Amino acid sequence: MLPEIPREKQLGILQRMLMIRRAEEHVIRFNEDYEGLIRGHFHVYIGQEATGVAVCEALQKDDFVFSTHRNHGHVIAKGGDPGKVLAEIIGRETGYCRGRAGTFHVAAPDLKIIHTSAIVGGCLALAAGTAFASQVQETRAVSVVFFGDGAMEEGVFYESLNIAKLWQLPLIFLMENNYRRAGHSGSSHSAKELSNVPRALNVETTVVDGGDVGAMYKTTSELVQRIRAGEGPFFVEAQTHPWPGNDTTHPKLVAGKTDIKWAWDPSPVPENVRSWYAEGDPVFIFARELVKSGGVSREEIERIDAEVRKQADEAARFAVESPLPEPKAALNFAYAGRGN
Amino acid sequence: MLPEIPREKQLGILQRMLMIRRAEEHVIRFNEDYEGLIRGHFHVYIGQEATGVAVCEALQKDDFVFSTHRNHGHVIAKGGDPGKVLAEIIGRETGYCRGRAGTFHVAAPDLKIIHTSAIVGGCLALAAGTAFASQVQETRAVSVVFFGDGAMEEGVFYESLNIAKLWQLPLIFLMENNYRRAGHSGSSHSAKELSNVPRALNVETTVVDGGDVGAMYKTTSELVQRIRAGEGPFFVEAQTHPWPGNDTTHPKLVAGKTDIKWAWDPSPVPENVRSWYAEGDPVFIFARELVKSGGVSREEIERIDAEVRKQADEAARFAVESPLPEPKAALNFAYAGRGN
Amino acid sequence: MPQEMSFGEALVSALGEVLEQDRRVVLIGGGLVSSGPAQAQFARLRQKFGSRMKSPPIAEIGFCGIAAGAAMAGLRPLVDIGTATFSYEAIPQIVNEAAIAYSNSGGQTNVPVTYFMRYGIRGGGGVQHSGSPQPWYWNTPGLQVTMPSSPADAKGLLRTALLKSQDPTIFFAHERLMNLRGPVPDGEYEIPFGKAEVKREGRDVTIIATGVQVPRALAAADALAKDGISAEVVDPRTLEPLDKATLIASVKKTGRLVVTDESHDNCSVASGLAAIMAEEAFASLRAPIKRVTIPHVPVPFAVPLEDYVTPTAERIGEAARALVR
Amino acid sequence: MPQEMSFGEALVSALGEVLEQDRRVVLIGGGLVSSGPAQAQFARLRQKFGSRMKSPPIAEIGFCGIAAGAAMAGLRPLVDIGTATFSYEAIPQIVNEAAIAYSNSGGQTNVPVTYFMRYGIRGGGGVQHSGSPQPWYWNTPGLQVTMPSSPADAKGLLRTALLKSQDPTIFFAHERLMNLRGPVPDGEYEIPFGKAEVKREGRDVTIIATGVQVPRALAAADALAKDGISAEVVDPRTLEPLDKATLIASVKKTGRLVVTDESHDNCSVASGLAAIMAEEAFASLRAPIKRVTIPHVPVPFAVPLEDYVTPTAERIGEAARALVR
Ligand SMILES: Cc1ncc(C[n+]2csc(CCOP(=O)(O)OP(=O)(O)O)c2C)c(N)n1
Ligand SMILES: Cc1ncc(C[n+]2csc(CCOP(=O)(O)OP(=O)(O)O)c2C)c(N)n1
Ligand SMILES: [Mg+2]
Ligand SMILES: [Mg+2]
Repeated sequence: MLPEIPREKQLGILQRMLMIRRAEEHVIRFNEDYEGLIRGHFHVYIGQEATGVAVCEALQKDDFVFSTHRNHGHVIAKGGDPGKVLAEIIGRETGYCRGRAGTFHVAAPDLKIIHTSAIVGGCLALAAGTAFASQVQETRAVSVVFFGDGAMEEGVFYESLNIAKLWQLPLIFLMENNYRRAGHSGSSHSAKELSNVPRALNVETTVVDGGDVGAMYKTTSELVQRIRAGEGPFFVEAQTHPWPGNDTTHPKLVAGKTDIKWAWDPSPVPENVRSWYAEGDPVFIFARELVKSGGVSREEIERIDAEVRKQADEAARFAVESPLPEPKAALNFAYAGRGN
Repeated sequence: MLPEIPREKQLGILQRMLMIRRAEEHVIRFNEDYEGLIRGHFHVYIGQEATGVAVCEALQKDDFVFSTHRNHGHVIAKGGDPGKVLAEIIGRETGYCRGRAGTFHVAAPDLKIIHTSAIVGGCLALAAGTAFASQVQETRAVSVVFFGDGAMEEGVFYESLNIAKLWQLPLIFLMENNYRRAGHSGSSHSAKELSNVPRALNVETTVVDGGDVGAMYKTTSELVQRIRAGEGPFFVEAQTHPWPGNDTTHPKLVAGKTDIKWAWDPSPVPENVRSWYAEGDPVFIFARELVKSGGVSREEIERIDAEVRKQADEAARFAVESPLPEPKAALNFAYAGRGN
Repeated sequence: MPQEMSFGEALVSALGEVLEQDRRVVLIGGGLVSSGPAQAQFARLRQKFGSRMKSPPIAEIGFCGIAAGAAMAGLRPLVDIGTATFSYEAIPQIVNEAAIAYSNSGGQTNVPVTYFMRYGIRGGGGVQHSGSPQPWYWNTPGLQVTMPSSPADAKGLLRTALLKSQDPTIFFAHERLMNLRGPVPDGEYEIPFGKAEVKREGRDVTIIATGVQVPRALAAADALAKDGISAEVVDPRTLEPLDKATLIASVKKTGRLVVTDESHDNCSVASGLAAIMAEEAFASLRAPIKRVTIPHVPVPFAVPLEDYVTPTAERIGEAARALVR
Repeated sequence: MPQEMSFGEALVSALGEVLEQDRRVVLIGGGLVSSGPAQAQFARLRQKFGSRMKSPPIAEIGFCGIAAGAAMAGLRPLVDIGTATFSYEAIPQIVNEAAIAYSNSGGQTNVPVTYFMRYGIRGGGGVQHSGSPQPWYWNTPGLQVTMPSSPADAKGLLRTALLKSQDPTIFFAHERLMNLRGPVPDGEYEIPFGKAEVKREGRDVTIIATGVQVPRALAAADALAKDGISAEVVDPRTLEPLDKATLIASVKKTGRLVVTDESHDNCSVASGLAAIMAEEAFASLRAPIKRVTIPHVPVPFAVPLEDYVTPTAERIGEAARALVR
């Protein structure tokens, strides 16, 4: 379903979704083509673009967003510069965190993504903290914390949910259920439905198709309005179709680079993963909706994609050509009080 | 309600309930009368005797029991020697733990109370561990972990409950709801009912009047049978009437030493706390039931109490007269591998 | 002119002042003090500033994380965790998040949160309520660590943490210092982090002492003086930042060093300080560096056992004598 | 005759043997190894012993506590926590329960559980996946700590932990050692805790090194030899229990000491060992004790930054040279 917002905003959503896809295709290429450009493992947001972009579309610039080890998409969704994201992922001085964070914890304080944690559940309490600050400071800011289904296995989730409800914090717990725990498949929870847990803690809970831009936008913007009116916290479960290439600690382009034309004709997609591209790919689902009911032509969508690809390629070039930090700078940034 | 067990077993329950009461009256006296005999704060089980004793009555010798900072009663309920309990509480060499544990963590491994924790929620995972061991070893032992309503605020409760259910462990989570968090009144949980939490995690849950020996015994023994038949885990909430003297970190005998006669006539009890003794005291409730429907005379109950008082007085004398540990022994018991 | 007050009263008076001065200061958790007149003073603060004081559930990882997040968003929270061993529940938020956020963000995200906790052998705390994690927190880059030893220092250092600091601070108070009385300067003042204080001048041996060990070291110095041994007692006051210069200068002067902290000996704070001196003051050392700490055994409950493992003034005195004679 | 295998293969072969030998051994958590042929070997173990291998939820405090409780009831669990920083979630169960149960019970409750974790700077781990908590665990009475540096030691020490130990053990493996190859004795053998090994004999300077620092120290010793400096490399292998005698004997012989551990410098394992030597080997020391550790800053992600804070063979060599010349 299409979000009820002006056409150019709808196209802006498509543009950001495509940017996440294209930027992360570069991340995977970094790993596959350049020896040592990415060390250790990494995670991509491919397949969950609709959730992050639709949620951030419903937020204001001053609203706080917290993310996870799977953060690249959230940063771009909140308006992040893909060049600074890619530069950070490969540890460049020009990255959002001057190369200190890397792929695991890209933070972008100027976008109010003030901290990102790769510790499962690591940002749940912190987000309750920014929400608490907004309450004390009487700003109208909303805090949104993205986390995965696996994070619901950690006690910090339970404690944060309890306190958030007791203190009535302006906070949305946004659980992205990709039915995965990073590499491993299947969550490991005894609840019949994960959403039973927030319900038991008396937190109003909504379950949404995370691949449906319109539904995600509608749910989030309504909750954001209610929070600005003084309600909260809320819990949202966004259910997504896990991208087949993601089922590992080193994601692979199982179908090669996405071809926007597959939105209209998936037959060129390798058989073993075709069904996901045919039915599960949120970018294609949204593109088809724009054509079907948004009065947007295929050509226009292909133009947008071409433009995004160009920007993403430039961003990748910027990242790769950016300088590495000065070795000695390693000793900086331990303490703000030291002035470095 | 009376438990459906032979008369002498019913009287055994009364005897142990009275022993907890009398022993802990000595603990409070230790604090009030002897300078320095009890250092730091302590907690007593007065008012919760029915729960601990009825639950342990439903267990076998080889079943594991875990407790909290409020452990004295559980140890006596499982058959503990009041002299060794009191000696431990005041740090004597003759105590259950040779004076190393003190009031906070009296453990009695020979009673299968192998460890006690004063950290809120500290034993929940450990109890799941003994239950896991029984499952692997294919013994029929049941593990029971007593904990307070406050422990449900800790993440370790949530994690332990989840794993216990996923692994189908032979374990009873026995939550004693005294509507207190040690000194402070009122639990601090967002759930409408605390029992909604285990229900959400798909753990079968029973709420019982913890002051009702018969109901506690019936519930526990049925669950124990089902666990021995391969089911589990289960969650039980025992709701108790908090003893007014307990609402502090240094419990006080707000009505003086309990007089068993108050069971029949509470008028001598100080006004401000009389209602608890008249309606809430589990020892009196059980005593009256024994008289009403157990064919036990008041005189017999008073005789039992007199006998228990005598034993408790001896236990207290034994504890106070017991030697303190040798100072140098402080260095022992860091490592089993060192053989000391 | 300075007034006499207890360590606990000094903490409460600092809290009252900063709550008045800076609306960004909030309190989460306990009330800093648990006994004495200070408790009544705190109760008055709660009346006045209750809206900025939160009593959370028993959920340390939750509320310590909330405090860190609130600090990232511009508040200056003080968290009273209670007993230091309860802080173990919150280490993932304190060490994996609060301590690294500034560094991870390349110097963009400040986390001015203060975690207050009671450490050490309190008398009857036993194996679970006698913890001394100061070595762990000092080992953690991104955290500041302060261990005040007097009412005046407690007040000045708490004011610095709550009003001036831009980084997370672990504030260690020892249960047995809470009722210690001493002079506290009038009016509002801060004691900057990273300034050690020579608590007593001496010639023959330096005793570097932290927190509760400072009054013990001063008592030991009195006893040593009677034997004609002149001991200098130096209190770093903050471990991170550490005023190495003052410590080294003292060792240069005396040539002998005892380091004492009430933490377990392996990798204790005493070890950390001794190691620094064994490198940077080696040339001046005329004798081995002695440590007076808790032996490597969980703190037992019974009085004689607990006393035996406590790093007392007597043990500090013996260590000093062994070096001088 | 000994076969050549990787550190990871040695761990898996030890695990296979003990699962065969002792039905009380169970595995909770990950599979010890994350790459290479060892992973295939582990997969075969899972086929055979799957019933004694549990994959828990992402709930460290839960499953680490369960392992401790199971050990109290007679099992001998091995817990693979994964990255050492994940163990922070479980510290309340490891430190407040597993470590103190034997002591609290007055010597009645044994807790033979082994917590296996990957520590240190792995290459791209950044601020949250490069943790080195070995100083914290060594500081905790009741815990044994082992940091093997070779395939042979890894196997022998893991067998000791799982078959012989009566106390909780923290087993540290460094990511960068996992693919290190070396000779491993045939058949079943244990390496007792508390026995250091002189990995290389030397005259001029002692380098005490732990875990991943041992191969680095040996590389440094090779380089030093070319300059005519004879370095002795001593590996404690277990920190608790600690074989002080062997360490002291080496310092007595050389008179100079460098201590290196890949942990942050304040209260590092290097500090703990240096402090012991500064007291017990002082008379033999002819030069300051140098430490080669991680500087006091969260480990940054970018390659040049991470390399800069890594305690490399070069830095060990420089420290040794500074002492000898
Ligand atoms: C405390 C902690 N334990 C374990 C890990 C290792 N780990 C990284 S991602 C992950 C799975 C997370 O699953 P989920 O929250 O569903 O996020 P997803 O990867 O599916 O987006 C795990 C176990 C970690 N980072 N932190
Ligand atoms: C982790 C931790 N946090 C805080 C405390 C301090 N504390 C001791 S008892 C207690 C209240 C426990 O309440 P509950 O579980 O209901 O037990 P009750 O005292 O009511 O029997 C608290 C907060 C502790 N012991 N451990
Ligand atoms: Mg997931
Ligand atoms: Mg309670």
